[in-house]
Amino acid sequence: MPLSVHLFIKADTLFVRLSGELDHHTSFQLRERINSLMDKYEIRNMIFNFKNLSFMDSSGIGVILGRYNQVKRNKGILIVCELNSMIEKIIKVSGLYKILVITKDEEQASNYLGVA
Amino acid sequence: MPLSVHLFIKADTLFVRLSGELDHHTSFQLRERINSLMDKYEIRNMIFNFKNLSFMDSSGIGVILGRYNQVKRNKGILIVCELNSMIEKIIKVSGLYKILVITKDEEQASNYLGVA
Amino acid sequence: MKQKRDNYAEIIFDAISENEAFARIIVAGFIMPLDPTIDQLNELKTIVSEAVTNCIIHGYENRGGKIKLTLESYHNEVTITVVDYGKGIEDLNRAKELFYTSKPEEERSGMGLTIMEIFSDEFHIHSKMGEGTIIKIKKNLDYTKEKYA
Amino acid sequence: MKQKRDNYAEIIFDAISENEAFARIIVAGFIMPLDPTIDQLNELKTIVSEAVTNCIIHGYENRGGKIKLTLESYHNEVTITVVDYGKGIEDLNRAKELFYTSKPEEERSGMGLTIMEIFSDEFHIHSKMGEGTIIKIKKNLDYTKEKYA
Ligand SMILES: Nc1ncnc2c1ncn2[C@@H]1O[C@H](COP(=O)(O)OP(=O)(O)O)[C@@H](O)[C@H]1O
Ligand SMILES: Nc1ncnc2c1ncn2[C@@H]1O[C@H](COP(=O)(O)OP(=O)(O)O)[C@@H](O)[C@H]1O
Repeated sequence: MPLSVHLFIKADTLFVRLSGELDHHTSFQLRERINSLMDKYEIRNMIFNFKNLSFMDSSGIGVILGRYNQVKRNKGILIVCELNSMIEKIIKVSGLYKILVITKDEEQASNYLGVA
Repeated sequence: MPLSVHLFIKADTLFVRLSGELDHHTSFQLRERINSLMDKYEIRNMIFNFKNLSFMDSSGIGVILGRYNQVKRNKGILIVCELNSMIEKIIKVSGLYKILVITKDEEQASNYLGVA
Repeated sequence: MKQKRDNYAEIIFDAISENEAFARIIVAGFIMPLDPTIDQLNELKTIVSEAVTNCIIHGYENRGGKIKLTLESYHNEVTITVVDYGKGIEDLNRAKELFYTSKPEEERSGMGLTIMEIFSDEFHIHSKMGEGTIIKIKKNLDYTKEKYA
Repeated sequence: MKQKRDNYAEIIFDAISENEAFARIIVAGFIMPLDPTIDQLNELKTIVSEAVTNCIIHGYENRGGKIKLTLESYHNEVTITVVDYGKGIEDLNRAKELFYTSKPEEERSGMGLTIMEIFSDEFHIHSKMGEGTIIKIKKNLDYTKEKYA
Protein backbone atom coordinates (compact mmCIF):
# COMPACT_ATOMS: atom_id res chain seq x y z
CA MET A 1 0.00 0.00 0.00
CA PRO A 2 1.48 3.36 -0.96
CA LEU A 3 1.52 6.43 1.27
CA SER A 4 -1.04 9.14 0.83
CA VAL A 5 -0.29 12.55 2.31
CA HIS A 6 -2.90 15.17 3.06
CA LEU A 7 -1.50 18.59 4.05
CA PHE A 8 -3.18 21.80 5.14
CA ILE A 9 -2.20 24.93 7.03
CA LYS A 10 -4.15 26.67 9.81
CA ALA A 11 -2.60 29.83 11.25
CA ASP A 12 1.12 28.98 11.47
CA THR A 13 0.59 25.24 11.91
CA LEU A 14 1.00 22.56 9.23
CA PHE A 15 -1.33 19.59 9.57
CA VAL A 16 0.06 16.35 8.10
CA ARG A 17 -2.45 13.53 7.75
CA LEU A 18 -0.92 10.26 6.62
CA SER A 19 -2.55 7.10 5.37
CA GLY A 20 -0.98 3.92 4.05
CA GLU A 21 2.60 2.91 4.74
CA LEU A 22 5.54 5.12 5.66
CA ASP A 23 8.88 3.49 4.84
CA HIS A 24 12.14 4.54 3.17
CA HIS A 25 10.52 4.43 -0.28
CA THR A 26 7.53 6.60 0.59
CA SER A 27 9.45 8.94 2.91
CA PHE A 28 10.87 10.92 -0.05
CA GLN A 29 7.46 12.06 -1.20
CA LEU A 30 6.49 13.12 2.33
CA ARG A 31 9.73 15.07 2.86
CA GLU A 32 9.49 16.84 -0.49
CA ARG A 33 5.88 17.84 -0.06
CA ILE A 34 6.42 19.22 3.42
CA ASN A 35 9.60 21.04 2.41
CA SER A 36 7.96 22.72 -0.58
CA LEU A 37 5.25 24.11 1.73
CA MET A 38 7.86 25.23 4.26
CA ASP A 39 9.53 27.21 1.47
CA LYS A 40 6.33 29.01 0.54
CA TYR A 41 4.57 29.62 3.84
CA GLU A 42 5.47 30.73 7.35
CA ILE A 43 5.15 27.46 9.22
CA ARG A 44 6.02 27.29 12.88
CA ASN A 45 4.40 24.13 14.20
CA MET A 46 3.48 20.75 12.76
CA ILE A 47 0.84 18.22 13.72
CA PHE A 48 1.30 14.70 12.35
CA ASN A 49 -1.87 12.61 12.36
CA PHE A 50 -1.13 8.85 12.12
CA LYS A 51 -4.75 7.70 12.36
CA ASN A 52 -4.78 5.92 9.00
CA LEU A 53 -1.12 5.01 8.91
CA SER A 54 -0.98 1.22 8.84
CA PHE A 55 2.80 0.83 8.82
CA MET A 56 5.85 2.83 9.85
CA ASP A 57 9.45 1.75 10.36
CA SER A 58 12.61 3.58 11.40
CA SER A 59 12.73 5.47 8.09
CA GLY A 60 9.55 7.17 9.28
CA ILE A 61 11.27 8.11 12.53
CA GLY A 62 14.05 9.64 10.43
CA VAL A 63 11.62 11.90 8.55
CA ILE A 64 9.88 12.99 11.73
CA LEU A 65 13.19 13.76 13.42
CA GLY A 66 14.23 15.76 10.36
CA ARG A 67 11.00 17.82 10.50
CA TYR A 68 11.45 18.23 14.26
CA ASN A 69 14.88 19.77 13.66
CA GLN A 70 13.41 22.20 11.11
CA VAL A 71 10.56 23.22 13.39
CA LYS A 72 12.88 23.63 16.35
CA ARG A 73 14.96 26.16 14.42
CA ASN A 74 11.88 28.42 14.29
CA LYS A 75 11.17 27.67 17.96
CA GLY A 76 8.07 25.77 16.88
CA ILE A 77 6.52 22.61 18.27
CA LEU A 78 6.02 19.24 16.59
CA ILE A 79 3.08 17.13 17.75
CA VAL A 80 2.24 13.57 16.75
CA CYS A 81 -1.19 12.08 17.42
CA GLU A 82 -3.38 9.04 16.84
CA LEU A 83 -0.60 6.49 17.40
CA ASN A 84 -1.59 2.85 17.13
CA SER A 85 0.13 0.33 19.39
CA MET A 86 2.73 -0.63 16.77
CA ILE A 87 3.76 2.95 15.98
CA GLU A 88 3.82 3.65 19.70
CA LYS A 89 6.36 0.83 20.16
CA ILE A 90 8.65 2.27 17.48
CA ILE A 91 8.34 5.76 18.93
CA LYS A 92 9.21 4.37 22.35
CA VAL A 93 12.40 2.74 21.06
CA SER A 94 13.36 5.97 19.29
CA GLY A 95 13.08 8.07 22.43
CA LEU A 96 11.04 10.55 20.34
CA TYR A 97 8.45 10.79 23.10
CA LYS A 98 11.03 12.69 25.13
CA ILE A 99 11.35 15.53 22.62
CA LEU A 100 7.99 15.57 20.81
CA VAL A 101 4.55 16.33 22.12
CA ILE A 102 2.21 13.35 21.80
CA THR A 103 -1.55 13.85 21.97
CA LYS A 104 -4.57 11.66 21.49
CA ASP A 105 -5.99 13.40 18.43
CA GLU A 106 -5.82 16.54 16.28
CA GLU A 107 -8.25 18.38 18.53
CA GLN A 108 -6.04 17.96 21.58
CA ALA A 109 -3.02 18.91 19.47
CA SER A 110 -4.75 22.08 18.23
CA ASN A 111 -5.78 22.99 21.76
CA TYR A 112 -2.23 22.51 22.91
CA LEU A 113 -0.99 25.00 20.30
CA GLY A 114 -3.98 27.30 20.62
CA VAL A 115 -4.90 27.04 16.92
CA ALA A 116 -8.28 25.47 17.55
CA MET B 1 -7.12 -15.21 2.99
CA PRO B 2 -8.58 -18.57 3.95
CA LEU B 3 -12.03 -19.80 3.01
CA SER B 4 -14.87 -19.59 5.45
CA VAL B 5 -17.91 -21.75 4.84
CA HIS B 6 -21.33 -21.11 6.30
CA LEU B 7 -23.86 -23.90 5.76
CA PHE B 8 -27.53 -24.23 6.64
CA ILE B 9 -30.48 -26.30 5.49
CA LYS B 10 -34.01 -25.08 4.75
CA ALA B 11 -36.54 -27.70 3.69
CA ASP B 12 -34.53 -29.97 1.33
CA THR B 13 -32.13 -27.23 0.20
CA LEU B 14 -28.56 -26.71 1.40
CA PHE B 15 -27.41 -23.09 1.48
CA VAL B 16 -23.65 -22.64 1.04
CA ARG B 17 -22.33 -19.18 1.83
CA LEU B 18 -18.66 -18.73 1.01
CA SER B 19 -16.29 -15.98 1.98
CA GLY B 20 -12.57 -15.64 1.34
CA GLU B 21 -10.75 -17.58 -1.35
CA LEU B 22 -11.71 -20.86 -2.99
CA ASP B 23 -8.74 -22.65 -4.52
CA HIS B 24 -7.38 -26.21 -4.56
CA HIS B 25 -6.14 -25.87 -0.96
CA THR B 26 -9.42 -24.64 0.49
CA SER B 27 -11.63 -26.83 -1.71
CA PHE B 28 -11.03 -29.90 0.50
CA GLN B 29 -12.65 -28.31 3.51
CA LEU B 30 -15.67 -27.23 1.46
CA ARG B 31 -16.13 -30.67 -0.09
CA GLU B 32 -15.81 -32.46 3.24
CA ARG B 33 -18.24 -30.21 5.04
CA ILE B 34 -20.87 -30.46 2.34
CA ASN B 35 -20.45 -34.24 2.04
CA SER B 36 -20.82 -34.80 5.76
CA LEU B 37 -24.15 -32.93 5.70
CA MET B 38 -25.29 -34.87 2.63
CA ASP B 39 -24.65 -38.09 4.59
CA LYS B 40 -26.82 -36.98 7.51
CA TYR B 41 -29.68 -35.08 5.91
CA GLU B 42 -31.98 -35.43 2.93
CA ILE B 43 -30.60 -32.75 0.64
CA ARG B 44 -32.04 -32.27 -2.83
CA ASN B 45 -30.97 -28.82 -3.94
CA MET B 46 -28.03 -26.53 -3.25
CA ILE B 47 -27.68 -22.76 -3.38
CA PHE B 48 -24.12 -21.42 -3.50
CA ASN B 49 -23.80 -17.78 -2.46
CA PHE B 50 -20.53 -16.19 -3.71
CA LYS B 51 -21.24 -12.72 -2.36
CA ASN B 52 -18.14 -12.56 -0.13
CA LEU B 53 -15.95 -14.83 -2.20
CA SER B 54 -13.00 -12.72 -3.29
CA PHE B 55 -11.20 -15.36 -5.34
CA MET B 56 -12.04 -18.57 -7.19
CA ASP B 57 -10.06 -20.50 -9.76
CA SER B 58 -10.73 -23.70 -11.72
CA SER B 59 -10.38 -25.83 -8.58
CA GLY B 60 -13.56 -24.08 -7.42
CA ILE B 61 -15.27 -25.03 -10.67
CA GLY B 62 -14.23 -28.62 -9.97
CA VAL B 63 -15.93 -28.65 -6.56
CA ILE B 64 -19.09 -27.09 -7.92
CA LEU B 65 -19.23 -29.58 -10.78
CA GLY B 66 -18.74 -32.39 -8.28
CA ARG B 67 -21.65 -31.13 -6.15
CA TYR B 68 -23.74 -30.67 -9.30
CA ASN B 69 -23.23 -34.33 -10.15
CA GLN B 70 -24.33 -35.36 -6.63
CA VAL B 71 -27.41 -33.17 -6.73
CA LYS B 72 -28.34 -34.37 -10.21
CA ARG B 73 -28.41 -37.97 -8.99
CA ASN B 74 -31.27 -36.99 -6.65
CA LYS B 75 -32.91 -35.01 -9.46
CA GLY B 76 -32.16 -31.82 -7.55
CA ILE B 77 -31.09 -28.39 -8.76
CA LEU B 78 -27.87 -26.49 -8.10
CA ILE B 79 -28.05 -22.70 -8.10
CA VAL B 80 -25.17 -20.23 -7.86
CA CYS B 81 -25.76 -16.59 -7.05
CA GLU B 82 -24.02 -13.28 -6.31
CA LEU B 83 -21.28 -13.72 -8.92
CA ASN B 84 -18.79 -10.89 -9.21
CA SER B 85 -17.35 -10.09 -12.62
CA MET B 86 -14.24 -12.22 -12.12
CA ILE B 87 -16.14 -15.32 -11.00
CA GLU B 88 -18.58 -14.76 -13.84
CA LYS B 89 -15.67 -14.88 -16.32
CA ILE B 90 -14.46 -18.20 -14.94
CA ILE B 91 -17.97 -19.63 -14.97
CA LYS B 92 -18.34 -18.52 -18.58
CA VAL B 93 -15.18 -20.33 -19.65
CA SER B 94 -16.32 -23.45 -17.80
CA GLY B 95 -19.63 -23.58 -19.59
CA LEU B 96 -21.24 -24.11 -16.17
CA TYR B 97 -23.89 -21.52 -16.99
CA LYS B 98 -25.36 -24.04 -19.42
CA ILE B 99 -26.08 -26.66 -16.76
CA LEU B 100 -26.50 -24.65 -13.56
CA VAL B 101 -29.13 -22.12 -12.62
CA ILE B 102 -27.63 -18.68 -11.99
CA THR B 103 -29.60 -16.09 -10.04
CA LYS B 104 -28.89 -12.62 -8.71
CA ASP B 105 -29.18 -13.43 -5.00
CA GLU B 106 -30.37 -16.01 -2.47
CA GLU B 107 -33.89 -14.64 -2.52
CA GLN B 108 -34.28 -15.20 -6.24
CA ALA B 109 -32.71 -18.63 -5.83
CA SER B 110 -35.15 -19.54 -3.03
CA ASN B 111 -38.08 -18.31 -5.09
CA TYR B 112 -36.90 -20.42 -7.99
CA LEU B 113 -36.94 -23.53 -5.81
CA GLY B 114 -40.02 -22.53 -3.88
CA VAL B 115 -38.27 -22.75 -0.48
CA ALA B 116 -38.78 -19.07 0.33
CA MET C 1 3.40 10.33 -12.87
CA LYS C 2 6.84 8.97 -12.11
CA GLN C 3 8.21 6.46 -14.61
CA LYS C 4 7.86 2.99 -13.18
CA ARG C 5 11.07 1.13 -12.63
CA ASP C 6 11.67 -2.28 -14.16
CA ASN C 7 11.71 -4.98 -11.56
CA TYR C 8 12.67 -8.61 -11.11
CA ALA C 9 11.96 -11.24 -8.49
CA GLU C 10 12.32 -14.99 -8.33
CA ILE C 11 10.81 -17.13 -5.62
CA ILE C 12 11.48 -20.76 -4.84
CA PHE C 13 9.00 -22.39 -2.48
CA ASP C 14 7.67 -25.74 -1.31
CA ALA C 15 5.03 -27.45 -3.45
CA ILE C 16 2.39 -27.57 -0.71
CA SER C 17 -1.14 -26.36 -1.23
CA GLU C 18 -0.85 -23.63 1.43
CA ASN C 19 1.48 -21.88 -1.01
CA GLU C 20 -1.20 -21.42 -3.67
CA ALA C 21 -2.47 -18.42 -1.70
CA PHE C 22 1.12 -17.35 -0.97
CA ALA C 23 1.92 -17.29 -4.70
CA ARG C 24 -1.14 -15.13 -5.38
CA ILE C 25 -0.08 -12.69 -2.67
CA ILE C 26 3.41 -12.50 -4.17
CA VAL C 27 2.08 -11.68 -7.63
CA ALA C 28 -0.28 -9.07 -6.26
CA GLY C 29 2.55 -7.47 -4.26
CA PHE C 30 4.86 -7.45 -7.25
CA ILE C 31 2.49 -5.78 -9.70
CA MET C 32 1.00 -3.29 -7.21
CA PRO C 33 3.53 -0.52 -8.09
CA LEU C 34 2.42 -0.86 -11.74
CA ASP C 35 -1.12 0.32 -10.90
CA PRO C 36 -2.96 -2.62 -12.48
CA THR C 37 -6.71 -2.56 -12.95
CA ILE C 38 -8.67 -4.87 -10.64
CA ASP C 39 -9.34 -7.17 -13.59
CA GLN C 40 -5.66 -7.37 -14.54
CA LEU C 41 -4.76 -8.08 -10.93
CA ASN C 42 -7.34 -10.84 -10.64
CA GLU C 43 -6.38 -12.39 -13.94
CA LEU C 44 -2.71 -12.58 -12.99
CA LYS C 45 -3.58 -14.03 -9.58
CA THR C 46 -5.75 -16.64 -11.29
CA ILE C 47 -3.04 -17.57 -13.80
CA VAL C 48 -0.47 -18.08 -11.05
CA SER C 49 -2.92 -19.95 -8.87
CA GLU C 50 -3.70 -22.39 -11.70
CA ALA C 51 -0.04 -22.89 -12.58
CA VAL C 52 1.10 -23.46 -8.99
CA THR C 53 -1.78 -25.85 -8.31
CA ASN C 54 -0.77 -27.87 -11.36
CA CYS C 55 2.84 -28.16 -10.15
CA ILE C 56 1.61 -29.43 -6.78
CA ILE C 57 -0.96 -31.98 -7.90
CA HIS C 58 0.26 -32.98 -11.38
CA GLY C 59 3.99 -32.18 -11.48
CA TYR C 60 4.71 -33.59 -8.02
CA GLU C 61 1.51 -35.64 -7.56
CA ASN C 62 1.09 -34.23 -4.02
CA ARG C 63 4.39 -35.65 -2.87
CA GLY C 64 6.09 -32.27 -2.60
CA GLY C 65 9.04 -30.64 -4.32
CA LYS C 66 10.15 -27.14 -5.23
CA ILE C 67 8.37 -24.59 -7.38
CA LYS C 68 10.11 -21.62 -8.94
CA LEU C 69 8.11 -18.50 -9.72
CA THR C 70 9.79 -15.70 -11.69
CA LEU C 71 8.30 -12.23 -12.04
CA GLU C 72 9.62 -9.54 -14.36
CA SER C 73 8.23 -6.15 -15.25
CA TYR C 74 9.57 -4.20 -18.18
CA HIS C 75 7.76 -0.92 -18.85
CA ASN C 76 4.15 -2.00 -18.69
CA GLU C 77 4.64 -5.66 -19.52
CA VAL C 78 4.75 -8.39 -16.90
CA THR C 79 6.36 -11.76 -17.63
CA ILE C 80 5.70 -14.64 -15.26
CA THR C 81 7.19 -18.11 -15.32
CA VAL C 82 6.19 -21.03 -13.11
CA VAL C 83 8.52 -24.03 -13.09
CA ASP C 84 8.38 -27.45 -11.50
CA TYR C 85 10.94 -30.26 -11.64
CA GLY C 86 8.33 -33.01 -11.55
CA LYS C 87 6.99 -35.67 -13.87
CA GLY C 88 6.33 -33.56 -16.96
CA ILE C 89 3.47 -33.73 -19.46
CA GLU C 90 3.34 -36.55 -21.98
CA ASP C 91 0.94 -35.13 -24.55
CA LEU C 92 0.91 -31.33 -24.52
CA ASN C 93 -1.84 -30.97 -27.10
CA ARG C 94 -4.18 -33.16 -25.14
CA ALA C 95 -3.26 -31.39 -21.89
CA LYS C 96 -4.23 -28.05 -23.38
CA GLU C 97 -7.68 -29.22 -24.44
CA LEU C 98 -10.50 -27.57 -22.52
CA PHE C 99 -11.87 -30.02 -19.90
CA TYR C 100 -9.12 -32.58 -20.35
CA THR C 101 -7.78 -33.71 -16.99
CA SER C 102 -5.70 -36.71 -16.00
CA LYS C 103 -7.22 -36.59 -12.51
CA PRO C 104 -11.03 -36.59 -12.84
CA GLU C 105 -11.20 -38.62 -9.61
CA GLU C 106 -9.86 -35.55 -7.77
CA GLU C 107 -12.64 -33.40 -9.21
CA ARG C 108 -10.28 -31.46 -11.45
CA SER C 109 -12.12 -29.48 -14.09
CA GLY C 110 -9.46 -29.58 -16.81
CA MET C 111 -9.72 -25.82 -17.26
CA GLY C 112 -6.43 -24.62 -15.77
CA LEU C 113 -4.32 -24.36 -18.91
CA THR C 114 -7.19 -22.81 -20.87
CA ILE C 115 -7.72 -20.14 -18.23
CA MET C 116 -4.01 -19.30 -18.19
CA GLU C 117 -4.11 -18.89 -21.96
CA ILE C 118 -7.27 -16.75 -22.00
CA PHE C 119 -6.13 -14.43 -19.21
CA SER C 120 -2.68 -13.76 -20.68
CA ASP C 121 -1.47 -11.98 -23.81
CA GLU C 122 1.16 -14.61 -24.51
CA PHE C 123 1.19 -18.17 -23.21
CA HIS C 124 3.96 -20.75 -23.57
CA ILE C 125 4.28 -24.19 -22.09
CA HIS C 126 7.31 -26.38 -22.25
CA SER C 127 7.59 -29.79 -20.65
CA LYS C 128 9.85 -32.81 -20.66
CA MET C 129 8.93 -36.19 -19.19
CA GLY C 130 10.79 -36.80 -15.94
CA GLU C 131 12.28 -33.29 -15.89
CA GLY C 132 9.40 -30.95 -15.30
CA THR C 133 7.22 -28.25 -16.77
CA ILE C 134 7.66 -24.54 -17.49
CA ILE C 135 4.74 -22.17 -17.95
CA LYS C 136 5.55 -18.70 -19.23
CA ILE C 137 3.02 -15.94 -19.72
CA LYS C 138 3.18 -12.27 -20.64
CA LYS C 139 0.59 -9.68 -19.91
CA ASN C 140 0.51 -6.05 -20.92
CA LEU C 141 -0.94 -3.80 -18.25
CA ASP C 142 -1.98 -0.92 -20.52
CA TYR C 143 -5.52 0.14 -19.78
CA THR C 144 -6.59 0.37 -23.39
CA LYS C 145 -5.82 -3.22 -24.25
CA GLU C 146 -8.75 -5.46 -23.44
CA LYS C 147 -8.57 -8.88 -24.98
CA TYR C 148 -12.17 -9.92 -24.46
CA ALA C 149 -15.45 -8.40 -23.38
CA MET D 1 -6.91 -27.52 14.48
CA LYS D 2 -4.89 -29.12 11.75
CA GLN D 3 -1.15 -29.36 12.38
CA LYS D 4 0.57 -26.62 10.41
CA ARG D 5 2.97 -27.80 7.76
CA ASP D 6 6.59 -26.70 7.75
CA ASN D 7 7.31 -24.40 4.87
CA TYR D 8 10.20 -22.86 2.99
CA ALA D 9 10.55 -20.03 0.51
CA GLU D 10 13.45 -18.04 -0.87
CA ILE D 11 13.05 -14.88 -2.87
CA ILE D 12 15.66 -13.01 -4.87
CA PHE D 13 14.68 -9.52 -5.93
CA ASP D 14 16.08 -6.20 -7.12
CA ALA D 15 17.44 -3.79 -4.52
CA ILE D 16 15.05 -0.95 -5.38
CA SER D 17 12.99 0.85 -2.80
CA GLU D 18 9.66 -0.23 -4.33
CA ASN D 19 10.54 -3.71 -3.08
CA GLU D 20 10.49 -2.71 0.59
CA ALA D 21 6.70 -2.95 0.50
CA PHE D 22 6.94 -6.10 -1.66
CA ALA D 23 9.16 -7.79 0.96
CA ARG D 24 6.65 -6.94 3.70
CA ILE D 25 3.82 -8.42 1.65
CA ILE D 26 5.85 -11.60 1.11
CA VAL D 27 6.49 -12.05 4.82
CA ALA D 28 2.86 -11.42 5.66
CA GLY D 29 1.75 -13.94 3.03
CA PHE D 30 4.21 -16.55 4.25
CA ILE D 31 3.28 -16.42 7.92
CA MET D 32 -0.49 -16.07 7.39
CA PRO D 33 -1.12 -19.86 7.57
CA LEU D 34 0.60 -19.84 10.99
CA ASP D 35 -2.13 -17.63 12.47
CA PRO D 36 0.17 -14.94 13.90
CA THR D 37 -1.15 -12.26 16.23
CA ILE D 38 -1.37 -8.76 14.73
CA ASP D 39 1.63 -7.73 16.81
CA GLN D 40 3.73 -10.67 15.62
CA LEU D 41 2.76 -9.92 12.03
CA ASN D 42 3.66 -6.26 12.35
CA GLU D 43 6.94 -7.00 14.10
CA LEU D 44 8.04 -9.40 11.37
CA LYS D 45 7.02 -6.93 8.68
CA THR D 46 9.02 -4.23 10.43
CA ILE D 47 12.12 -6.43 10.80
CA VAL D 48 12.10 -7.30 7.10
CA SER D 49 11.40 -3.73 6.09
CA GLU D 50 14.41 -2.50 8.10
CA ALA D 51 16.70 -5.21 6.77
CA VAL D 52 15.73 -4.75 3.12
CA THR D 53 16.03 -0.96 3.39
CA ASN D 54 19.55 -1.39 4.77
CA CYS D 55 20.57 -3.61 1.84
CA ILE D 56 19.30 -0.98 -0.61
CA ILE D 57 20.80 2.15 0.92
CA HIS D 58 23.84 0.84 2.81
CA GLY D 59 24.76 -2.47 1.19
CA TYR D 60 24.33 -1.23 -2.37
CA GLU D 61 24.36 2.54 -1.67
CA ASN D 62 21.29 3.03 -3.90
CA ARG D 63 23.09 1.68 -6.96
CA GLY D 64 21.05 -1.51 -7.11
CA GLY D 65 21.90 -5.19 -6.79
CA LYS D 66 20.17 -8.36 -5.66
CA ILE D 67 18.64 -9.12 -2.27
CA LYS D 68 17.88 -12.63 -1.08
CA LEU D 69 15.14 -13.18 1.47
CA THR D 70 14.72 -16.64 2.96
CA LEU D 71 11.69 -17.68 5.00
CA GLU D 72 11.38 -20.91 6.95
CA SER D 73 8.73 -22.12 9.33
CA TYR D 74 9.29 -25.10 11.55
CA HIS D 75 6.45 -25.86 13.95
CA ASN D 76 5.74 -22.44 15.39
CA GLU D 77 9.13 -20.89 14.77
CA VAL D 78 9.89 -18.62 11.84
CA THR D 79 13.46 -18.06 10.63
CA ILE D 80 14.13 -15.19 8.27
CA THR D 81 17.39 -14.28 6.56
CA VAL D 82 18.05 -11.19 4.48
CA VAL D 83 21.24 -11.18 2.42
CA ASP D 84 22.94 -8.60 0.24
CA TYR D 85 26.17 -8.92 -1.75
CA GLY D 86 27.16 -5.29 -1.23
CA LYS D 87 29.83 -3.37 0.58
CA GLY D 88 29.60 -4.97 4.01
CA ILE D 89 29.88 -3.43 7.48
CA GLU D 90 33.27 -2.36 8.80
CA ASP D 91 32.55 -2.11 12.50
CA LEU D 92 29.66 -4.32 13.56
CA ASN D 93 29.64 -3.18 17.16
CA ARG D 94 29.34 0.44 16.21
CA ALA D 95 26.68 -0.37 13.57
CA LYS D 96 24.54 -2.05 16.22
CA GLU D 97 24.61 0.96 18.55
CA LEU D 98 21.22 2.63 18.91
CA PHE D 99 21.17 5.87 16.84
CA TYR D 100 24.46 5.16 15.05
CA THR D 101 24.10 5.76 11.32
CA SER D 102 26.70 6.26 8.59
CA LYS D 103 24.18 8.31 6.60
CA PRO D 104 22.84 11.10 8.86
CA GLU D 105 22.62 13.34 5.76
CA GLU D 106 19.88 11.05 4.44
CA GLU D 107 17.89 11.48 7.65
CA ARG D 108 18.51 7.91 8.76
CA SER D 109 17.67 7.38 12.41
CA GLY D 110 20.21 4.68 13.20
CA MET D 111 17.48 2.52 14.74
CA GLY D 112 17.12 -0.25 12.18
CA LEU D 113 19.38 -2.89 13.69
CA THR D 114 18.09 -2.18 17.20
CA ILE D 115 14.48 -2.60 16.08
CA MET D 116 15.31 -5.90 14.36
CA GLU D 117 16.90 -7.13 17.57
CA ILE D 118 14.05 -6.01 19.85
CA PHE D 119 11.31 -7.46 17.65
CA SER D 120 12.94 -10.87 17.24
CA ASP D 121 13.70 -13.73 19.65
CA GLU D 122 17.11 -14.37 18.11
CA PHE D 123 19.13 -11.92 16.04
CA HIS D 124 22.38 -12.61 14.18
CA ILE D 125 24.34 -10.40 11.85
CA HIS D 126 27.29 -11.45 9.79
CA SER D 127 29.16 -9.19 7.40
CA LYS D 128 32.34 -9.11 5.38
CA MET D 129 33.75 -6.01 3.73
CA GLY D 130 33.28 -6.15 -0.03
CA GLU D 131 31.21 -9.34 0.14
CA GLY D 132 27.97 -8.37 1.82
CA THR D 133 25.81 -8.73 4.88
CA ILE D 134 23.57 -11.45 6.27
CA ILE D 135 20.87 -10.77 8.83
CA LYS D 136 19.21 -13.80 10.42
CA ILE D 137 16.37 -13.64 12.90
CA LYS D 138 14.14 -16.18 14.58
CA LYS D 139 10.76 -15.55 16.06
CA ASN D 140 8.52 -17.91 17.94
CA LEU D 141 4.85 -17.40 17.18
CA ASP D 142 3.46 -18.95 20.36
CA TYR D 143 0.87 -16.70 21.89
CA THR D 144 2.12 -17.04 25.43
CA LYS D 145 5.61 -15.78 24.72
CA GLU D 146 5.76 -12.01 24.94
CA LYS D 147 9.21 -10.59 25.14
CA TYR D 148 8.29 -7.09 26.26
CA ALA D 149 5.30 -5.15 27.52
N1 LIG E 1 2.85 -28.91 -14.09
C1 LIG E 1 2.33 -30.04 -14.63
N2 LIG E 1 2.99 -31.22 -14.54
C2 LIG E 1 2.47 -32.36 -15.07
N3 LIG E 1 1.29 -32.40 -15.72
C3 LIG E 1 0.58 -31.26 -15.85
C4 LIG E 1 1.06 -30.02 -15.32
N4 LIG E 1 0.14 -29.06 -15.63
C5 LIG E 1 -0.84 -29.68 -16.30
N5 LIG E 1 -0.60 -31.00 -16.46
C6 LIG E 1 -1.42 -32.00 -17.17
O1 LIG E 1 -2.33 -31.29 -18.00
C7 LIG E 1 -3.68 -31.62 -17.64
C8 LIG E 1 -4.59 -30.43 -17.84
O2 LIG E 1 -4.24 -29.38 -16.94
P1 LIG E 1 -5.32 -28.28 -16.55
O3 LIG E 1 -5.91 -27.72 -17.80
O4 LIG E 1 -4.68 -27.29 -15.65
O5 LIG E 1 -6.48 -29.07 -15.80
P2 LIG E 1 -6.55 -29.79 -14.36
O6 LIG E 1 -5.49 -29.24 -13.47
O7 LIG E 1 -7.92 -29.47 -13.88
O8 LIG E 1 -6.34 -31.26 -14.59
C9 LIG E 1 -3.60 -32.10 -16.21
O9 LIG E 1 -4.69 -32.93 -15.86
C10 LIG E 1 -2.26 -32.84 -16.22
O10 LIG E 1 -2.37 -34.13 -16.74
N1 LIG F 1 23.20 -4.28 4.79
C1 LIG F 1 24.12 -3.37 5.19
N2 LIG F 1 25.23 -3.14 4.44
C2 LIG F 1 26.17 -2.23 4.81
N3 LIG F 1 26.06 -1.50 5.94
C3 LIG F 1 24.98 -1.68 6.74
C4 LIG F 1 23.97 -2.61 6.41
N4 LIG F 1 23.03 -2.57 7.40
C5 LIG F 1 23.46 -1.67 8.29
N5 LIG F 1 24.64 -1.12 7.92
C6 LIG F 1 25.41 -0.09 8.64
O1 LIG F 1 24.95 -0.06 9.98
C7 LIG F 1 24.49 1.25 10.30
C8 LIG F 1 23.32 1.17 11.28
O2 LIG F 1 22.20 0.56 10.66
P1 LIG F 1 20.75 0.84 11.21
O3 LIG F 1 20.74 0.61 12.68
O4 LIG F 1 19.79 0.03 10.42
O5 LIG F 1 20.52 2.40 10.98
P2 LIG F 1 20.27 3.27 9.66
O6 LIG F 1 19.80 2.38 8.54
O7 LIG F 1 19.22 4.25 10.07
O8 LIG F 1 21.59 3.93 9.33
C9 LIG F 1 24.14 1.88 8.98
O9 LIG F 1 24.15 3.29 9.03
C10 LIG F 1 25.22 1.30 8.06
O10 LIG F 1 26.42 2.00 8.20
